Amino acid sequence: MSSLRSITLATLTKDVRLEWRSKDAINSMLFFSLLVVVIFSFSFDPNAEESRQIAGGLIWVAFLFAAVVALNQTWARELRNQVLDAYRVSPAPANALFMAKVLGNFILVSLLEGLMAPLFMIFYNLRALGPAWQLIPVALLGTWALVVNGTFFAAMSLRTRSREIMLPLLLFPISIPAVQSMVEATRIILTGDGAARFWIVLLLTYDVVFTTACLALFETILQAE
Amino acid sequence: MSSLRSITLATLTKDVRLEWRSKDAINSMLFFSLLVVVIFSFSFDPNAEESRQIAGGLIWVAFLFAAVVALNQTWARELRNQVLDAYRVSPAPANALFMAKVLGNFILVSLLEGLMAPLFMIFYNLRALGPAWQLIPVALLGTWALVVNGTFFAAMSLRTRSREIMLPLLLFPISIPAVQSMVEATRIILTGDGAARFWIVLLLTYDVVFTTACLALFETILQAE
Amino acid sequence: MKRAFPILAAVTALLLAYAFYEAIWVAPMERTMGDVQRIFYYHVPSAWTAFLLFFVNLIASVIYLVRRNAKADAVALVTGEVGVVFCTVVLVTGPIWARPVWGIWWTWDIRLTTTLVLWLIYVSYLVLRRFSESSQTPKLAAVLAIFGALDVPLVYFSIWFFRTQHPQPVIGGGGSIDPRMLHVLLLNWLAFSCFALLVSWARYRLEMFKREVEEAEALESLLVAGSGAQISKTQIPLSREPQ
Amino acid sequence: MTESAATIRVTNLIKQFGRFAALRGVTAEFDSGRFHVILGDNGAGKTTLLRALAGLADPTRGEISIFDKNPHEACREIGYMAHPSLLYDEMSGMENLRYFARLYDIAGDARSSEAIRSVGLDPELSRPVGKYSQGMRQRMSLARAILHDPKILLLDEPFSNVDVHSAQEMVGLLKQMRDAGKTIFVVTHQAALLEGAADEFIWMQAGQIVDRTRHLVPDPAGRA
Amino acid sequence: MTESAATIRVTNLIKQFGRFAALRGVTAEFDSGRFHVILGDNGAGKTTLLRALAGLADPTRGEISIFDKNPHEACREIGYMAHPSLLYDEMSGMENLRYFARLYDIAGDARSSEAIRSVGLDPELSRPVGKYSQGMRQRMSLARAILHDPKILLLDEPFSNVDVHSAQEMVGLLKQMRDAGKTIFVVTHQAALLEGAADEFIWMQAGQIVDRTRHLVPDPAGRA
Ligand code: HEM
Ligand SMILES: Nc1ncnc2c1ncn2[C@@H]1O[C@H](COP(=O)(O)OP(=O)(O)OP(=O)(O)O)[C@@H](O)[C@H]1O
Ligand SMILES: Nc1ncnc2c1ncn2[C@@H]1O[C@H](COP(=O)(O)OP(=O)(O)OP(=O)(O)O)[C@@H](O)[C@H]1O
Ligand SMILES: [Mg+2]
Ligand SMILES: [Mg+2]
Repeated sequence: MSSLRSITLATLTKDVRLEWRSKDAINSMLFFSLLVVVIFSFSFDPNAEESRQIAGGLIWVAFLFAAVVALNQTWARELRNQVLDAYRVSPAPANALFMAKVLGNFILVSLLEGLMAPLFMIFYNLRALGPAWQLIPVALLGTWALVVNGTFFAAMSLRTRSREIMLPLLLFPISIPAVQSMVEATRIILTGDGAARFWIVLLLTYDVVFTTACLALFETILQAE
Repeated sequence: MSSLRSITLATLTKDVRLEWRSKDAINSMLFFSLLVVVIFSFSFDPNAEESRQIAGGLIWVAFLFAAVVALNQTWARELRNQVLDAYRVSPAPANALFMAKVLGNFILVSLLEGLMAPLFMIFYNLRALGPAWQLIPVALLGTWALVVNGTFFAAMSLRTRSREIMLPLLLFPISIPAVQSMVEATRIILTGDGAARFWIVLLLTYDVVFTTACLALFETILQAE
Repeated sequence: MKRAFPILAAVTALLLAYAFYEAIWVAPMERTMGDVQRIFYYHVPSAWTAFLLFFVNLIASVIYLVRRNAKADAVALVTGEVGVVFCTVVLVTGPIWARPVWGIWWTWDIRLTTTLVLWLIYVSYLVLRRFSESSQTPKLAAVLAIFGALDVPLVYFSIWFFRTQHPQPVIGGGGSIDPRMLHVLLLNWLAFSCFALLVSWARYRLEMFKREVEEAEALESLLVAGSGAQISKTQIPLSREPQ
Repeated sequence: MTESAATIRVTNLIKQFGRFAALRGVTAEFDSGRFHVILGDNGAGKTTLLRALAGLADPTRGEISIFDKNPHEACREIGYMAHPSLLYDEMSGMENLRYFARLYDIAGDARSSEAIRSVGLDPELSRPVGKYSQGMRQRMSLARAILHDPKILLLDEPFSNVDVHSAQEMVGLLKQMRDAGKTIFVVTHQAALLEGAADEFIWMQAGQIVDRTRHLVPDPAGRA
Repeated sequence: MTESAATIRVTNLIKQFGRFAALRGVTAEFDSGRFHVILGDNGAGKTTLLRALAGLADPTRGEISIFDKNPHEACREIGYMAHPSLLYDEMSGMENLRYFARLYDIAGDARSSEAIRSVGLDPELSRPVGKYSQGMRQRMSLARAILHDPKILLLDEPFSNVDVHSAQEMVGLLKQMRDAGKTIFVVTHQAALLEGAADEFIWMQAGQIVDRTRHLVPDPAGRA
């Protein structure tokens, strides 16, 4: 167990350091999300009432797509020179690698959200009419949901042709309940009519179910050559 | 000149063939479009009046996403095993490679647009109130704008050290006029108030200017090691 | 065993013909919807059959992951494929029915949406199988099947609140139905299940046969087919480098 | 040389890639503490065999037992070096090894710099591995394989791209390790380098082991 | 052997990577129609020199003239083979060559299949190059380099990973090409293979040419 933790940490540190050196993923994500904000702000006169209705959808669609762009690169580094093989022949537990990748992506996407959310708020004149603090658990749980499955399916699509396009093909159908919950919860919190509790619980269930499933099955995926 | 054309064609054919290796490519793209549309309809209530207002923006976000996924892998294939070096030592003109990549991406993204647009129309009950045929030049010119600059900057980001921060910072401001024109033109055509001519001409100008610039400078980018 | 297949085929053909006759001519006409309602006898059995096949797919996938049994994998592949076909039938007959009675092709209703998502999940399953380059495709596919199965209840809850327009379940849902209709429906379901079994079986045999052929070919393709061994067919000479 | 019990047992190994079988029934036993060299033409299946022994390729059929365990369970005892470097191009050699040491639960940098030094490189070299010359990368890759001091070494063409002088030093290192009780498998096309050092030469052809000889004979019996 | 005029002239070539100079003033002339072998330790700068000759690396300082042109202008006369295969993994060998033939404006498949056959592979092989064994890939890479029948061949370790028999055949092929008037540069660590065939051995050390000898002497003058 302690080895799981220490290896997760070692892998995470390494990834963060390398990402910091190249800044590949964060850049393409940032560029993409900025353009999305701009596109929306051009295409849509921010009239307070309307925007609140659809802002939840806008924000999450933007983040979902940005996350897919980032997730696609998760394993790229491990594939070059087949470093993944070095991991596979080592006694290190598969789940340590998985957790490190998930945490790395989680940090990355959360960072992006932290940067983008204020922009959205400003561009669309958003102010939550419901309990605003609930947006934080929704964002965290929602991001986790996207990232945990995304990392898993990205690993799966390593073994396929046309890898990049495979990830959304696998990820989107499975993510539908999570996306739905995030969007609905955000909408309810922003407009203030109703309670978001049901959605948050659903999101939590989703996270628990799929994190467990991923941890149980990642070893199989990693070892499939 | 004829060698430019024939090599462009050869490279394009090769790329298309590799994309197309499996007959399933088109099916998977269709499926991808369907998924994007379904995800959108989970995020926005398609029956709501507001979402029709921003449909122009939504569509372009979806296309932008598809384009980014495609652009991200444009050069990946040339980098593996350093095949690009084989191109560089050959007498083939640099612009042939560039044009082939641009055309390849253009075809791919246009195809996706062609698949997605009808799906959007159906799911969102869209009907253009302005002259619908104008959507076609807007889509073509807009796609070209995204693709020509995207391909160029993707190539640039292969080499330069400083690309990390440069890439989004350069590409982003440069793309804004194109993005704005696309979105405005689409909105005008869908809602029918006003004429989209100004935006189409702007888009055309943008395309001409940047295509020329890219062709003039690509050789330098390619030969920089 | 050899003879079971043609017998099943004959029985299925008879059942399908008889069920068709019952559905079109014998079953009573529905009062408000009229003859369109007869699509019911194809719509509902297809849905049930698809559910059944997806369920078998899940079981087979789990068995494969535990036992690494190639047959289980073939069963999973086959039920996935045939299940998607039946699910497509539901998604096609539904709108055909909806257009005259509801006036629209599609609405975001819980039953419709779950069916659509189910279809999407299993299509992505087939896409993975088609696109995989690994010799371990079965493993990947089995894992995805389990993820899909876990997702279904969550999808159901996530669209729980959608206003519904679709009829409530016939069995166990408290709805009432004319017993003669029910009889025809069950008959059709039996026919469809036999049909699904028949198709899956044929497909299964084809798949197993394909794999056998591949293995035989693999072991036969000797060095000439394989490598650039032609030039050194005779012998591997030793290194004569002086060191 | 003492005959120790067979520690690696391979039974009827078949590895199929679609329509093509790279291994077609390999059966063999290998004793521990010996230095084996695997020879054969391009495409004979040497790499595939090594990958199967390392637990990287699940055999289509057949069994592998290493110390009576399967390759996965025995992974602590196995050091594997491949054609590709299995190193992160963006990190320096030392950073790479430090990371891999963590995977094997080896604390401290001492072992990492020792491994680097033993292949004749400098642990202080700060250049990222991607900018090493080909031979330097190859040696760093060997350092990675011996990092955790495994009992069994599987080396896939360790001498290719390495200069003659360094190759001889590497052979010396391997000989030392054999004398320290390690079992060594080397796939190579430069067999002459190993003439004095190796205990056994294993000849592969078209996915099968066709002969095993004590010495590097010009035409081993049983070969077509 | 007739002494022809020097066709490749390298003057005070310096190639610097950041703080490190891989080439530190290489000056040399090479005659056409000869078979040169470049030898040296790992990291001596052999690959860097070859890349500079091929026009892939712009020298920091110094000049290269090939047939009195710069390497870019002379690119039709140069065939370059590198450590990485420079081939598309996803296409078969024939498809790869067909594409590269187009780049050199060579019509028809005849030349491509001839090139493949000359390195001992089968043009009909439909497997993608990514699934070739290492040595097969290496040979296909040589086929790519000789495809357009260049006057100058720059080969970076063509024999590594190639089985001995095939390596000897490749040497034979190169000898033929030399006799047909080509100028050949081979970087290798298996110099013994070339003993009879090569006209000149060029010794590099720490970014400089330290000696040029006619024969493979065990310790050429000027080497430490
Ligand atoms: C538009 C697409 C439609 C889809 C995707 C769809 C899907 C389904 C599914 C999956 C079932 C089986 C559900 C279950 O047994 O739990 C079902 C049953 C049924 N459908 Fe539909 N349906 C559609 C349209 C319609 C329409 C327009 C009608 C008629 C008004 C209709 C009437 C029924 C009836 C009566 C049942 C049997 C009730 C039951 O046992 O569940 N459906 N449908
Ligand atoms: N993933 C794969 N898919 C299909 N065929 C493969 C795959 N990997 C290897 N092969 C084929 O299997 C055969 C054996 O390959 P392997 O790499 O084991 O050869 P090798 O003996 O190591 O040759 P070399 O000395 O050239 O490295 C080759 O013909 C190769 O093309
Ligand atoms: N892009 C680069 N950036 C920094 N240093 C580099 C780069 N490319 C090569 N070097 C360094 O230049 C030196 C010479 O490298 P080169 O690849 O030319 O050696 P080589 O003689 O080909 O060696 P080998 O026989 O191992 O292939 C090495 O020390 C290498 O680390
Ligand atoms: Mg090999
Ligand atoms: Mg080199």
